[in-house]
Amino acid sequence: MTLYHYLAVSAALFCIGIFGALTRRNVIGILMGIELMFNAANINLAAFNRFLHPNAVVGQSVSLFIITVAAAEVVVGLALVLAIYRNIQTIYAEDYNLLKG
Amino acid sequence: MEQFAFYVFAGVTLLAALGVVLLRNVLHAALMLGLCLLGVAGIFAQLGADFLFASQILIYVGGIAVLILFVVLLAGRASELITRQTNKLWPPAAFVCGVTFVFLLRYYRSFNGTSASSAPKPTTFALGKLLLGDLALPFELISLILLAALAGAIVFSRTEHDEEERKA
Amino acid sequence: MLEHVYLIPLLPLAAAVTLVFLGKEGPHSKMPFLSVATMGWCLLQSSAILWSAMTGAAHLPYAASMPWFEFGEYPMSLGVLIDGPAAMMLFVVTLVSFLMQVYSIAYMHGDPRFKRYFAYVSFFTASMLGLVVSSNLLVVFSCWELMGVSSYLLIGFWFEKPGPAYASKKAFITTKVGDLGFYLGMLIIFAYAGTFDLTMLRERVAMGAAYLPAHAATAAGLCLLFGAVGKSAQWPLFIWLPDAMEGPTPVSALIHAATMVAAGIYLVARTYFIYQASPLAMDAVAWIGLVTAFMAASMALVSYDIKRVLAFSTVSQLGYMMLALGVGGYSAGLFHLTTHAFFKALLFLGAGSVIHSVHSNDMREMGGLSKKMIVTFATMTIATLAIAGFPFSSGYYSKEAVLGAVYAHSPAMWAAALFTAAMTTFYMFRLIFMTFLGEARDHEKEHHAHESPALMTIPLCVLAVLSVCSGWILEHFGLVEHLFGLPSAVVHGAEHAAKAVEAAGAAAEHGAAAANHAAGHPASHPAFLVPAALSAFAAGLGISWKLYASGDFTTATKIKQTFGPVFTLLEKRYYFDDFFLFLVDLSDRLAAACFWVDANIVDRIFVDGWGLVTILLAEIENFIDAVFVDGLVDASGWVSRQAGAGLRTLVTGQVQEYLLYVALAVSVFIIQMLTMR
Amino acid sequence: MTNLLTLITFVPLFGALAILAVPKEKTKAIHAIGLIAAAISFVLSLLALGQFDKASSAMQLVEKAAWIPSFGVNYHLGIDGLSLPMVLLTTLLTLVSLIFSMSVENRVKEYWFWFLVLDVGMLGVFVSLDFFLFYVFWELTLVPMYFLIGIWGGPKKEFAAIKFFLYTLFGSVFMLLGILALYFTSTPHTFDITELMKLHPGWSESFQITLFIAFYLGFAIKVPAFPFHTWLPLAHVEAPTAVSVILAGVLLKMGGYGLLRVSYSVLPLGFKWFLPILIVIAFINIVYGALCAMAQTDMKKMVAYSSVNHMGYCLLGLAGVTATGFNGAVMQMVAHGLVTGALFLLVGVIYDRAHTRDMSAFGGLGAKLPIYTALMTVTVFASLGLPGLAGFVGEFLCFLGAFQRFKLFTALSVLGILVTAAFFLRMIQKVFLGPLNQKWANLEDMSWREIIAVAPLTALTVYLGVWPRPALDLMNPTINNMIQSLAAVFK
Repeated sequence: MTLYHYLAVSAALFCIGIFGALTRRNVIGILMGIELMFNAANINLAAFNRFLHPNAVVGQSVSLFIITVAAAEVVVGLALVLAIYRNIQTIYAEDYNLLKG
Repeated sequence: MEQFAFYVFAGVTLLAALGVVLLRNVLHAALMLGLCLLGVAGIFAQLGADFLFASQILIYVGGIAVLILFVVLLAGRASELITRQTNKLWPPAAFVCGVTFVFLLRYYRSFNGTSASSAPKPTTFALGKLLLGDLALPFELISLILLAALAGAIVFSRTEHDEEERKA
Repeated sequence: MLEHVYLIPLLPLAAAVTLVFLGKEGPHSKMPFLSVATMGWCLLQSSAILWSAMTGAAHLPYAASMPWFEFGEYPMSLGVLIDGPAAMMLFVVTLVSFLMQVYSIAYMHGDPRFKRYFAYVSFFTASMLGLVVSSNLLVVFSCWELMGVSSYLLIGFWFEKPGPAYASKKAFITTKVGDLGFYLGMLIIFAYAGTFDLTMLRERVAMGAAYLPAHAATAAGLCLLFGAVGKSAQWPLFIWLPDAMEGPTPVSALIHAATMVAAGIYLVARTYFIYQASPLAMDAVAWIGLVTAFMAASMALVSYDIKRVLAFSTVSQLGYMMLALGVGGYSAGLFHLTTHAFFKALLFLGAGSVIHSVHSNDMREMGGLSKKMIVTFATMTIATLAIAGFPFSSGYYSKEAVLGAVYAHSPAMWAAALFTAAMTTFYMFRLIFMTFLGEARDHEKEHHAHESPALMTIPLCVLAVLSVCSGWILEHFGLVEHLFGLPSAVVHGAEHAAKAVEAAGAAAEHGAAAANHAAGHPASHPAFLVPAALSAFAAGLGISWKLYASGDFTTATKIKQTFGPVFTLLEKRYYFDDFFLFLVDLSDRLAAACFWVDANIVDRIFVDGWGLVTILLAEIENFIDAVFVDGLVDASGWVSRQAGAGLRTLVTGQVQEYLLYVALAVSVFIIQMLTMR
Repeated sequence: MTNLLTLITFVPLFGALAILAVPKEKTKAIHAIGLIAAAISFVLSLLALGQFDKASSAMQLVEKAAWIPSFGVNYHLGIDGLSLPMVLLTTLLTLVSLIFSMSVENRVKEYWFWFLVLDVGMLGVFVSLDFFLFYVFWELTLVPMYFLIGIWGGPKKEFAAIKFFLYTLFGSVFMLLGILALYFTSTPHTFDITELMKLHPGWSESFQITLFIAFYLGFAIKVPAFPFHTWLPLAHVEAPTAVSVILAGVLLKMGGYGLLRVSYSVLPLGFKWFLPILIVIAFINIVYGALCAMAQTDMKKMVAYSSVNHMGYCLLGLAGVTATGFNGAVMQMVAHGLVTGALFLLVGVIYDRAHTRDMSAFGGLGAKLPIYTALMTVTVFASLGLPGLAGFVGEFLCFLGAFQRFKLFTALSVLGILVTAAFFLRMIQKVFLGPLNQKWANLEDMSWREIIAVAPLTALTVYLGVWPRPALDLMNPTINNMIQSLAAVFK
């Protein structure tokens, strides 16, 4: 197994994530797409760490930070979703259009 | 064996991810997300990142995915199952994703043939030293961010009704 | 004793400060006794100093100093310099101040600001004493100014009345005009001689052109004289003194008769060496003195206000002293200064007693008071005799000395001075006659009249004794030359200068004859001088008796009608007041003009003008704008509005669309990179 | 303590930040914080006085650290006999005016915040030895001043604030150009004032004259020298009392300090070229300023114009270029700070009570307000140059120093003293003497707070007037050194 394989998986995962974030109508779906992109990045970091600098763990530590930030992001994001949902009774992103020009 | 495991994990991950973005039922999508995250955890294990593997399962699968499930259950409605869950942006989005994927693959091609020079070692000890040594400050800061997120989430999710109750 | 001479000015100062901050204010405050006691102690000390100076026990001049401050390379020192005149002045000032304070306890009793009055008086005395003892011209100037302030405070003591409020300001400003002269004189002296220390200055002046060239000496002398003119109320700055009579009468006695106004004379005497170096300045002193003496005496002839008569008389007598100094009669001038202090203080305190009793200043409302106020009458008559130069009174000796010195300088001046003396006799006896003799003209006031309490009459008696015998004592024991002898005549050359101070002591010890010579004092007067003076006295007394003693003023009124314009001129004080009022008005107009210029020209044109120019430029630019630039602007506005309308459709409020735009843009770059490979 | 100057300068800043953290209703806490910060700064400056070697003319308590190394900008602080009196004056006046400002009720928090920031700027100007730093602090004083006048001022406050701001900014722009020119002329490029002082022999006269004019514009507007003085009466009249105190007491001194520190020491040839003009300007300032003051009926405006007159004495002392004159100029700056500061406070006291400053509206207050009258009289006499009070020493030394170089104009300037006496005494007569105007029968005498604010200034005025040695000894070595090191130029 070479680095290329892992990177290919990560790239696929990332693109799927983008697609999800761009196309899901449901806000929670968008959040999930973003989570996928985070994971793709994590795979990248861990893979580079493993193959290019096998004796260091810096890449993995950055992955850890990303996981933590992602956790925080999800918590706040979901709280926001709930708050908005309580106000306008919908979780479809296209209905959130107060900024329409 | 190793190759087999890799393909399994990779396959699970990617299929589950497709499920996440394509399934109509958000509840199913959320479950798929959990599966996908598990797959990623497997890939971590393949990469010899034992601590990352553990955190992935604990935080992502155990925490985030479950959290998303809860919210889906809280905010979801039965009627939504029949409505379309993908908006009309999908053709350009698909185009963008394709372009990006092609580009990334071509870019990564130079790493084709780079293989691990040694067997993986346990990393937990080294990570611990790093996080409490050189990276102590970011580590502390990230915990602050978590705290802030926690507080923020509480503030956001509290209703005015709650406040009135508290005052009374 | 001499070592502690610095305490003499400092203790009254301390008393003044204590009185200001401690104790309860009120008409029956006990605090003033502190001030009186302090002054008593100072009087004892100065008497001791004077006694030792007279007997020769103390080696004069005595000098001591301590460093004060430094600027650049120049040190300034606080110091004392006691010579004969200083010792005498110390005695005179402390004595008059002490007596006046005793007198004031009775006079001012019941005033709501009783304590503050004594604080001011103590402060004044402290600054006057400081001026007397100081060896440093800068300190002299400081005390000089502080005296001006205390005089300001005391003249305006009853400041609720508009009169004193105005008079105090007038006095301060007028003397301040003179002070500018002093100020400039100090600048000149320092620029050339580089020191303010009187002893050192004397040496440097003696060295002549190396330090103080002749023109600088003249300039410095004239400037200092101008200062003295202001303080001693000489022509043309005498206008403030008559108005200063608005203050309490004891204050007039102390400040405007015996001490502060004498400071100008004392200053000229202290810096006499500068005048000796400049004949021109010396002549100026003499002429100022003569003109003042004559003018003031003539104004006194027609005044009906008892205090104003005395004020004009003071001015006139000060002119006499100036004249004496100017003609080289150094010792004569100081002699007259001393005797004058006694009898003029007595006159003022007596006048105060009269005013206290009848509550009026106008002599036309008095008359016949001799029966009711016998002590006052007696003592004031003694003082009048003294000022008029009645034989063997103190004024006789000092006036003779002055006239003798003037005659030696110029007989013409002597004649004018003699005429002034006759006028003096006339108006002084006019005062006595109108006040005390004849019939009471205002019976109600006369009815209330009474002799003043002992606290007021005892000082009168003490001063009367001194008015009678001080002249004889000083003259008979050769003390005039011993105390007031010049240290040395004009000394040329540095080697002489160093010895100048010692020469003073030596000259004094050698007795009157040697000192006479040294002072440039004529050894003997022509024989007719004394009879001439006596006949002047007799003439003045005679005319006065004829016109005023009877209490019937018809002749006087007739004379007044005959010489109407002259009387008007005198009553208007030669229109000097009006002239100065005109100056004040002029400066007000100048100030208003300056402010107008400031507000309307400097501010408008120089400052707001910038704004105007900017606006003008803006107008021009506006024109260009409207024609050329505006078209472009309008065009761009149209374009952006159209673009906005188009772009508006892009802003859908759909987050995912925005995200897609980003992603598409990224893809464009990616495609470009892929195709470039 | 090696960072004493930094502490002195920045303690008020900490105070200001602390005030920001206090809720705006808690005025007592705000007062306490502000007063404590100002008091600490004052005590520290006294400590600096204690550590200061009076016999030396060198820069002392120097702090130097690289700030922007790529431009050669240093954080360079230090004091000598010239700046220490100014620092002491600033800390004292700030403390005093803050005590007085406790009566401000409108937007207390902002007021105290801006006041402390202003303090930082002023102190910084006097202690910095690096032009960059100097300029930063110099400009830092403008902003708080703008707000203090513009928010808490009188009826025409906005106009006054903008005029003050634009006018002084106009001047400092030229100063900035001058600073940059100095920077680019020096090799290696430096902003260090002490370094630049050594470089003038290498510069041509025309260069120095050009730069002198640029700097002069900046300083003359601050001083203010004729014809750049017209912002002053307006700003003074509109500013709240305590701000007027600072404006007159400290801000004007920045101009005089700049002339001595920069124009004289760095550009001696330019200074020499300018002397004949300077003496005329000084004369105009003195006589014209006094005459303008005489035309006023508003007490505050009169005091403002008297500042023009008094700063004219400073210019006179500078024009003499003698140790005497320089001593006089610095002494006059200190004395003017104390005396005019007290005068503004006292005018503020009566304005707080009567809500008018028109002299002719009063009359006979002398018996009604004895303490106020006493303090006012002493201060007025100090201002008109009565010996025994601080004003005289500075003024006299200025005249003495200038007379050695310029006889005619110095002699003419003496007239200013007379006019000063005239208008001040007229004010006393109108306000305090004469019969009591019954309209003010219920006026109260000064409160303890006001007495505490004014009394230290009066006490110092008397002390320095009788015994000027402490102040003069402080500055004399520095000034002697300044004069001697450039004696050849001014021969």
